[in-house]
Amino acid sequence: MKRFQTMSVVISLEEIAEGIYVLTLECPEIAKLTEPGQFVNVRMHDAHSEPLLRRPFSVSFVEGDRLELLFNVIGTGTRFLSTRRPGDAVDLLGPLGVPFHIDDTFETALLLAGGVGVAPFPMLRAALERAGKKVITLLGARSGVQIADRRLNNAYVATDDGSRGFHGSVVDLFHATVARNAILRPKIFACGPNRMLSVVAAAARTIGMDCELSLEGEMACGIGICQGCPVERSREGRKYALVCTDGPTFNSRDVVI
Amino acid sequence: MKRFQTMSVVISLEEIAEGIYVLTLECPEIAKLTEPGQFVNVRMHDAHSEPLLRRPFSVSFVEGDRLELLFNVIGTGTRFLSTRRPGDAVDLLGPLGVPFHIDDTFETALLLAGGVGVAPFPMLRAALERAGKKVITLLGARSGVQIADRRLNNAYVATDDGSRGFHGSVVDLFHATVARNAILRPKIFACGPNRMLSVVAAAARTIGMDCELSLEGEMACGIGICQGCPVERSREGRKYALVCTDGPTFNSRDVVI
Amino acid sequence: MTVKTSFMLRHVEFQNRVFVASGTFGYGDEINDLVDPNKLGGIVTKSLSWKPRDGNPPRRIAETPSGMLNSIGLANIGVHTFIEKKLPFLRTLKTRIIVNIAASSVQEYCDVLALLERHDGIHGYEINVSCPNVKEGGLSFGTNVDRTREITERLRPLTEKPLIIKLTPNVTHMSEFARAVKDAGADAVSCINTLVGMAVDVRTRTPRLSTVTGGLSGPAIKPIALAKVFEVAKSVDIPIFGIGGITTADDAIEFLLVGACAVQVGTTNFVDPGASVRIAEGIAGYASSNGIDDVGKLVGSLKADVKASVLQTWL
Amino acid sequence: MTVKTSFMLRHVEFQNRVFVASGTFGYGDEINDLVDPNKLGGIVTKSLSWKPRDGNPPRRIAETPSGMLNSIGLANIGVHTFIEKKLPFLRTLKTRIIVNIAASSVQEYCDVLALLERHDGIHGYEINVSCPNVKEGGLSFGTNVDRTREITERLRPLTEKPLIIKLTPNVTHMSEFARAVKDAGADAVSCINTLVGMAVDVRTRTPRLSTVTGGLSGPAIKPIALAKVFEVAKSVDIPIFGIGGITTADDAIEFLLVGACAVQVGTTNFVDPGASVRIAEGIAGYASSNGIDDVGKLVGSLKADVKASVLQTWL
Ligand SMILES: Cc1cc2nc3c(=O)[nH]c(=O)nc-3n(C[C@H](O)[C@H](O)[C@H](O)COP(=O)(O)OP(=O)(O)OC[C@H]3O[C@@H](n4cnc5c(N)ncnc54)[C@H](O)[C@@H]3O)c2cc1C
Ligand SMILES: Cc1cc2nc3c(=O)[nH]c(=O)nc-3n(C[C@H](O)[C@H](O)[C@H](O)COP(=O)(O)OP(=O)(O)OC[C@H]3O[C@@H](n4cnc5c(N)ncnc54)[C@H](O)[C@@H]3O)c2cc1C
Ligand SMILES: Cc1cc2nc3c(=O)[nH]c(=O)nc-3n(C[C@H](O)[C@H](O)[C@H](O)COP(=O)(O)O)c2cc1C
Ligand SMILES: Cc1cc2nc3c(=O)[nH]c(=O)nc-3n(C[C@H](O)[C@H](O)[C@H](O)COP(=O)(O)O)c2cc1C
Ligand code: FES
Ligand code: FES
Repeated sequence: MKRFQTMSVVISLEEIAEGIYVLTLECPEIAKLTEPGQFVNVRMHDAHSEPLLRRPFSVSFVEGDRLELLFNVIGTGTRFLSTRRPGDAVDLLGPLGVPFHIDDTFETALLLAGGVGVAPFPMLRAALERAGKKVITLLGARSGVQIADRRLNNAYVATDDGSRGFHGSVVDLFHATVARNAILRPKIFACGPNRMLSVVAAAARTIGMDCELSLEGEMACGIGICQGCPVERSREGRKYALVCTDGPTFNSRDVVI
Repeated sequence: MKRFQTMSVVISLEEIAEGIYVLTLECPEIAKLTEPGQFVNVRMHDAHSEPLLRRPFSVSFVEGDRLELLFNVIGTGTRFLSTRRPGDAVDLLGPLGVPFHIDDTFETALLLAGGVGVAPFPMLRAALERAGKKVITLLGARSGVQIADRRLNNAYVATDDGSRGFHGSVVDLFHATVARNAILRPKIFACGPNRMLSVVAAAARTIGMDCELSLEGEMACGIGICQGCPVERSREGRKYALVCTDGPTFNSRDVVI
Repeated sequence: MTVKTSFMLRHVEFQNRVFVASGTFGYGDEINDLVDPNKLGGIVTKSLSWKPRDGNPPRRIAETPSGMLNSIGLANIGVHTFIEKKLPFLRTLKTRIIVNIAASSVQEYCDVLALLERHDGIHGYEINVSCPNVKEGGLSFGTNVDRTREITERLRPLTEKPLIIKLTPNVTHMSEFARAVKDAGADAVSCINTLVGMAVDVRTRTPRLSTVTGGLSGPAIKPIALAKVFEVAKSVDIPIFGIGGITTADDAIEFLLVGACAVQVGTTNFVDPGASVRIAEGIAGYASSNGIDDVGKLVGSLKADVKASVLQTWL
Repeated sequence: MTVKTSFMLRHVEFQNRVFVASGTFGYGDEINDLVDPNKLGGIVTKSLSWKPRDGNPPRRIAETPSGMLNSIGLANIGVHTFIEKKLPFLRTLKTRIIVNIAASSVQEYCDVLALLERHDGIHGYEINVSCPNVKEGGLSFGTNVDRTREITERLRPLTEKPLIIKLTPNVTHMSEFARAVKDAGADAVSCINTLVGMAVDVRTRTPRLSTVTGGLSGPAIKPIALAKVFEVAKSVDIPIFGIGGITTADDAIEFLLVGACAVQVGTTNFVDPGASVRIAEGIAGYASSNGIDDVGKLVGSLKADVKASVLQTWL
């Protein structure tokens, strides 16, 4: 798979929900090649060494030569991103990782996002719809102001504090949705904190649904050379897979999280 | 002497000569107290540790609650400063150091600046003129485009490449000036690279002029606690003085540079 | 929740567990306008020797990534001037004063300490056997376990006050040194002094420091310091002052969790003079919001299996 | 000016003095789309052991100020798979291939090297006696001068190719180890492997790495690495590969000036895959603009008086 280390140009930065930003970058090489679920590894500075490592971000959406990153500010790196202004250069390495598998024989895609786990879904949903799949989008957040449903019309919303939509977690909402509707040949796509993903994986196993996860995890390189991002495999053979090159998307049956 | 660690606000940033900027900061506490020749120690980041140390900059001019820093971009810290925009906060520690001595009985002040050594002179000249002294300002730079004569009307200019004013160094220009004019009860104030200052000090000694230098030097703290900025003293007693608290201004007779 | 922040070392009570490190706070009277020393657990003075020392020639400082090298060379006013000029001010503070002593012979350590013993206002001693920037004493003592033990043994009978030995990280097994000084009667160890480091100016092809090598401090060394404190804490039962790259309360808490009973803030004082007081407040706040009523309960409370670490087999 | 960048080690010529460090470039076929390995002096492979190793459980990586901790635990495909799957690709490169070997017994080192000797396409060996992230072998070898000597003595007769021993900085006197391996027949030493370090998550009160401690690398350690290379260069007459925090050509030149005959770029490959090639070009450019016709003339050319350094008395 072709990858580039290249300079992108900031087109815009928009706060789309409380503390959640969308950064639009012009980067023809990477925009052209990215598939849903892939990520870019973003350099967080130019001249100095702090913070040292790149940060991985899912490509949230692609439009022509532009790609969008969706992130919330949690530390030095994301704070840096949140101060980029139009015209600034941002060093990207990508596209990286294995895309979501959307060619299987499922008919309905259930998208489950916890928090900024929503990031890859705008692009994924567009691709699924192009492929003629039915898509049900479920978004969870602590509070309604943190729901980032840009480019995700008609998403069902769950909030921990009940301030918007369903009162409870996105997994609770998922159970309620499955219980109330007959869903034809479903496949789950889930992205969010690993705690949430392991609950989703267990639920999928119990009810026998196919399920693909996009994992988070610390990365040093993002390109398979540091061995820093292992996830335990559930199959025989190697004990660990690498999140950055074997994932970040995994079938929930294949990993132990 | 009273000092503050305080947040200033960027009012403006202006490129006044090639690669040379004036940063205007609003900072009432420090602006009110600063005297010519004093400096502020500027923090170069907010959340992270790179670059670690503050950087010292002479206060170039004070107007009401505002102070001006004049600098050229040479490394990470000054590059950081050159990307500040109006409204940004900048952490200052100051005012620091011993001001120039302008109360002596001299009548004519000869200001000699090498490169951005010009920084403290706008404020110094204004104070000298207020005190009724005659001021002759000599500025040197590699090339005419690097002459930073803002707020220094009628300065005499020397350039290494002859592209503006006198063709030669500012010390050559000084000699020429002294040779051609009868200067009444002079005192030299010199600021620039240490190489230049040691030539100026030697010249002053030879022709018997009183001479005050503003020294550069690496600093860690700027406030006298690290002992990191020694300069050799020429008098008996302690072997070293500290540039940050015993200086940065020294009578050229008192130090070995 | 009110949180107990104080702790005892020997017979001395300290109001909290945040100190300022030797050489980074002068003698206490230089920056008390920028930070209130009375809010600190203690001040460790710049190292004192018998006679004043000029220190090394310039250049003494070089910045490095997230760190700095220094080669001050123990420039100090000497113990006599200290007693005359600095101690009277320090006595007016309600914080504790730890005098740090450096020397180029065992006898000099004893002489300085014995002289200080005859004056009020000192609550303990920190013995610097680990300065990497002087040729006599310093590292040649600090990397020699027998000399380190000997210095401790000779000093112990001279004082009833807390005796803290400041160790160098520039050794294979720091815990070996901690054990030796514990056996020789020390009340605590300080970990770590600076690491030997170097920087070069490629333009002039000369070292950036006049002494070629210097001591590395600052955030860059924090991971190393934490591992050293953890090593000592897991092998020797002695109170530890954790030092190295502390800039925030979280950094300080890391040291407490791995086993430091208190911390010292060094290089950060140069960048952010108010930091040490904020760190002391931040630790109390952390304890409070975690329902912990005594900061002491944090000490060594890391949930970690030393058997998982290479230190297990290596020690 | 044309600048000579090549150099010889034993009978092998290397086209320039910039290598990529073990564990930071995979086996060479993972990032050759992002950087052209043919522009490098050499590739040092990820450490290989006899059998494949899974490595340590997650979490293996933690960022620190200007550095990172890793606890990969020598995860590798094993020497057999390497020979079958990776060596054919490496043979197509025109750069030199140094295979790095790690093992948990002296015999395993010998077995791996002996097996590799039966295959073409390898130009030298780097022996990792210094991994801080495995409990057998690694530091327990690398901090023991007799074991380090023994490993070198046993390996030397097995190959005519350059034998490079990669030393750990986690010892008091690294030069002692360099001397021992020189005497035992090594052609060169690599300085430095990572420093033992640690980081704590104060929210969960757990170590950030599954193995509690890990190895510190990146710009943060550069000053320490430079001092270690300087120490070895001043005490032992043996070629040195300088390693530690190199991110720019200037960094690399610092290492050459203090005495490294070549350098290896590590952590930087993760951040900026193209850096190593730019560093090689930058060194040649520096030599050229300083009127130096052979990069080798830079090696050890620092204008410095070791007598000014504490290393003088301390060594
Ligand atoms: C494949 C992949 C794709 C990702 N895509 C996105 C995305 O599209 N949008 C997005 O916002 N984030 C995404 N992330 C997570 C993102 O990389 C981290 O949020 C980012 O690295 C944080 O950087 P920072 O410098 O702001 O925080 P840091 O300063 O690195 O961390 C601040 C604090 O947060 C903790 N922390 C660090 N990373 C995480 C994490 N991943 N989850 C929880 N706590 C953490 C740290 O331990 C630390 O305590 C992705 C991660 C991976 C592996
Ligand atoms: C009391 C005092 C007042 C000062 N006032 C001013 C001022 O008003 N305006 C101004 O522009 N500068 C002034 N300086 C110098 C200024 O502090 C440095 O230029 C600044 O620290 C450089 O920071 P940096 O991060 O950009 O460069 P760094 O990244 O720190 O340095 C880049 C390169 O330049 C070299 N370098 C660093 N400092 C200097 C220096 N002082 N001279 C020459 N080379 C250096 C370094 O060794 C390095 O190779 C003053 C210095 C002192 C001590
Ligand atoms: C400029 C400077 C001077 C120092 N002087 C001394 C000293 O005189 N005595 C001493 O024991 N330690 C001295 N130290 C070491 C510090 O006390 C501390 O151990 C070390 O800097 C690590 O902590 P830090 O990373 O927080 O700075 C000095 C450190 C610096 C940076
Ligand atoms: C993620 C990672 C993995 C490493 N793996 C190995 C290894 O397998 N064998 C080895 O000898 N050194 C290994 N090292 C050490 C590096 O080769 C190098 O010595 C060290 O990182 C210091 O250089 P740097 O600061 O440029 O990274 C590894 C370093 C890192 C960061
Ligand atoms: S992040 Fe380096 S191998 Fe995955
Ligand atoms: S810079 Fe710290 S004493 Fe002068």
